[in-house]
Amino acid sequence: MSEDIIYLDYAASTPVDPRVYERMCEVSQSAYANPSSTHAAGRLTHEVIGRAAEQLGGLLNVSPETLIWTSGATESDNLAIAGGARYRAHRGKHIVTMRTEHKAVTDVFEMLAQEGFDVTWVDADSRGLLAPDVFAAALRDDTQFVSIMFVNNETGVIQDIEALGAICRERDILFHVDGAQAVGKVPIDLASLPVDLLSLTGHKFYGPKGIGALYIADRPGCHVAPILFGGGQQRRIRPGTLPTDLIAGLGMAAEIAAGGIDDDLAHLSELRDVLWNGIREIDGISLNGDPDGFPGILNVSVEDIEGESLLFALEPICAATGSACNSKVQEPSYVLRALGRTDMQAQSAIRFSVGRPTTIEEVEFAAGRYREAVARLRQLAPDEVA
Amino acid sequence: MSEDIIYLDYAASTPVDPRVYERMCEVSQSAYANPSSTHAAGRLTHEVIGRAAEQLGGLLNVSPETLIWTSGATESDNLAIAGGARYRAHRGKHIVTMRTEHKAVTDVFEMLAQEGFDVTWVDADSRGLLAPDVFAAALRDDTQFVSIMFVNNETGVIQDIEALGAICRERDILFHVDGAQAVGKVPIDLASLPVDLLSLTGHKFYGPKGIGALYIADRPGCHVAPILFGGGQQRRIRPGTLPTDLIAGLGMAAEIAAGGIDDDLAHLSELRDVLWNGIREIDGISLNGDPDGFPGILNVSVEDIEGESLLFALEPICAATGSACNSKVQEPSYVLRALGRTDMQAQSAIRFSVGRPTTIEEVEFAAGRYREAVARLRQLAPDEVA
Amino acid sequence: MSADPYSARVRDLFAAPAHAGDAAGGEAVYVADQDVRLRLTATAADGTIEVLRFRAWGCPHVIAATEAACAALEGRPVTDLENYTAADVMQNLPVPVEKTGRILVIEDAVRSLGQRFRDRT
Amino acid sequence: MSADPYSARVRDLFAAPAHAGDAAGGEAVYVADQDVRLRLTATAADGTIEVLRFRAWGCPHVIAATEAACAALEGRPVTDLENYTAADVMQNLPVPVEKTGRILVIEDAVRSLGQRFRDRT
Ligand SMILES: Cc1ncc(COP(=O)(O)O)c(C=O)c1O
Ligand SMILES: Cc1ncc(COP(=O)(O)O)c(C=O)c1O
Repeated sequence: MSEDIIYLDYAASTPVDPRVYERMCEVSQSAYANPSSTHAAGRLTHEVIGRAAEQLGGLLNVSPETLIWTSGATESDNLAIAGGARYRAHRGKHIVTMRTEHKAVTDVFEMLAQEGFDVTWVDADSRGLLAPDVFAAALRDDTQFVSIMFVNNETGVIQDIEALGAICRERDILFHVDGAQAVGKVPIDLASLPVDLLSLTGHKFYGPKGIGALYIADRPGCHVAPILFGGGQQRRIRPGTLPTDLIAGLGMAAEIAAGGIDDDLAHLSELRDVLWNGIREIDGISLNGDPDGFPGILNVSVEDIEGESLLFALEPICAATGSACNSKVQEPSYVLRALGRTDMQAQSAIRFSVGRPTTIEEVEFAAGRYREAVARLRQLAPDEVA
Repeated sequence: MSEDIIYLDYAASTPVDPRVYERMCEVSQSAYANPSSTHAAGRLTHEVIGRAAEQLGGLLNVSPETLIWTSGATESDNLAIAGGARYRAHRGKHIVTMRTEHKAVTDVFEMLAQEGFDVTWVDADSRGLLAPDVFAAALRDDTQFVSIMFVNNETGVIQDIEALGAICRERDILFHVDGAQAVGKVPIDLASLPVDLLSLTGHKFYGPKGIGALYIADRPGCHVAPILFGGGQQRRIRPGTLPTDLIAGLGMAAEIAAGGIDDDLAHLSELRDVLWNGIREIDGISLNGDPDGFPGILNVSVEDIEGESLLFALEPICAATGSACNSKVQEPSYVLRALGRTDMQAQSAIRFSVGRPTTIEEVEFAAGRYREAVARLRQLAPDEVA
Repeated sequence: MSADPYSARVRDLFAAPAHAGDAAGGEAVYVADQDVRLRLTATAADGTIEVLRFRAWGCPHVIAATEAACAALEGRPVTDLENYTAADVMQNLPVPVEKTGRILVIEDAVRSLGQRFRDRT
Repeated sequence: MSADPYSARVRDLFAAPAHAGDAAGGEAVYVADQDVRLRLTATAADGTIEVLRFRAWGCPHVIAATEAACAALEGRPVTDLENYTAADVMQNLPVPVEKTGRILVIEDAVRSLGQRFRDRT
């Protein structure tokens, strides 16, 4: 990336770790055969994939056989939710999620609602947390499927997956967790966590883009109906030629993460503290989310500042607005509105997200640039009533 | 790949061209931001993708805006077929394809049949060709969707896409072509071909695995309903963070192919001739497919030889059996049976597929090894009746 | 996906809006609509706009377009204010179509400033 | 996906089946079932199998397993033939479960060969 950019958007995507990269190079030169082929070249490829499954299984503490490769968390979420809810539909059609989930979750629920499922959207508190009793109260006899994300992509809030999952287990409800922002970044032990389905994507933790996985617990009643159809690959759950080098890269990213989560977290916490301390005195500033959330994300709103101009004035810093990045006219983030922020607060939200390569100097620079930008835009603005 | 392997399975997958590889390296180091982000880093990524779309558009002679990125031909086929048939369902639910299509096509048709669509499977002649009049006779007033592949993956047979497409255009039927084995290998000019939807995948023409595209013609009534739901990427047709480096690699593979299709075809033809001339004298041998088909594929059956042992005896040659590579007990190829081969003929079928890096020495060696293997297995076998 | 939504001209105008501020003692208008809040102040002499200044709350295109409008109108007859159109802005400054509504707010503000001058005379 | 379906032992037995061929003038059986065609011939003396040979049409595991069976039975009492079980084969030779049916064809052939010898005495 060009020298004069300061990248603080690691929650959107991360660069590939050089070791991941090296592994992918190695594999793409040597193991290019189709892993479905029984000949020697195919078997070599098959072994490479087996090793990657072990690496990812190691990170999550699960058996490699529980992992299905996909093109990313969007596909994993779709497969888990559409596939899981449909698989259980004969038992009941009530399904539960939250408004603060990623679009790759909420849009699938909207689609299922059209298909005849009955959706309950449970509310978060003002920090974005789902209280277990609030959650339990939303469940019904015909509830068969629940999806709650691990780490929120806008605010970094971490849900109490253990408590929520325990409630689901008790009632034999299929429990899906969107782990896109969590895997490789916070410790996750699926051998002890009551999670049935977990989505992940490589490019959020220094792995390649275009590859993800869905963990499917090996327990009775825990299955998904496929959403793509074709060859018999991956036990007919997900067809298509497996992209060996991407899978090897994801495996390597998992292995690297497994060895460094604590150090990573300490580094991110320090960065977030420096950044927050550098801007917290600004008049009208407020933190979106939970101070105890994932430290890689700092989401702040500030009174009476237009968000797009703020982001623009922050250049060369690359951060994200709180709003959905895909709409052309920036809309206030639906996630922040769900947390009770006003439209005005929500539209000014900036998500800074730091990563392994981020330095203290970069966040200090960012804090200074943020202070200047706010001051300049405030000076430029008319008084509320002229 | 290990030195002592002779890879003759280019129709299953190809190695990445070094220039593709270089482009991907470059991009993955510099353009790792999420292309949906509006900041400088995101814009750089966005440009990289734009260039790739132009390269692929150049190969197919279409505007870059007509291309949707997917995870491969399997997903493109699913999106085109499920998405296209559903989009047109209000006009009619009769859809048409062939038994000789890839599983990524036939399995989607089977699924649609379950969903209430009325499927007609049109028959090929003994070479695998679909005669335009046979095709036209299968169409009805309520036919809305047709899928016919360009180059057959098992036999190399090339359908008359122009004639079949013209019949569809006349009746305003959505016409999908699975181009997985054709794109980058035979000339395709979509500006003049009457094709509405075309699937392709990078790894079949020296591009990366895990990336493909769907061409959607820009004409009235030609749309697909999405099959994955999530962020608003790619005009809501296909969500998910775009894998910039894979897309750049696919673009480069397209550019390289565009410049060399004629040379490639000449090279492949020579290889196929040497291989076929080296084995055609064997007793009971027969060619599956059309001598005028795509020269990268040579599919042969031989009387009274067990296919799995034949393939095994061919080692270190890596070729494919005619059968679906995913079933554990090898089943005779459904494609070859559809062409009227007996089970015995079909089960002995071997698909040799040659590629850009294949040498004359390799195919000469393969011919010799094939002759030996057949002789040895015949010697080992009991007479028909002991 | 996002192409660069900001042209070089938008960048320049946003970075250094020479006409930001207030024209002391001048006529003033304030409009607030469409995610835009805009205050224009101007002084005129002999039917000519002498000083035209703005304060704006809005997206980069709004700030840039307002700056461009002020720069273009200073030194022009005050009657030009009432005839000012959004098309004038967008001709010299690429503004995404979905922001056309915001540019119309600028047009409104400039025109009502013109009205003020007329009412005064 | 495909792990290597062929163990080193299967490879060796398939590559050089020492017992391929015919035991001239011996007892012979032929079975054809389950994608397997198998002919066994054997000579015996004093109740002991002297020469045991096979011809096979089948997958690599069938060829390897038949070779292994012949090698194991030569020099054994002919009565062992009738007691031969597929389990004996599969113990020393990993055969994918889905091919068990084929291995049972070998068991059948060996047992009927044993029967032949008994019928003769
Ligand atoms: C929480 C969450 N879920 C799902 C996704 C989708 O991931 P991908 O774009 O890799 O498919 C993302 C990131 O975009 C995310 O942050
Ligand atoms: C004709 C055809 N269609 C579709 C596919 C599926 O492509 P992919 O596995 O890249 O999704 C293939 C190859 O596997 C193919 O040969």
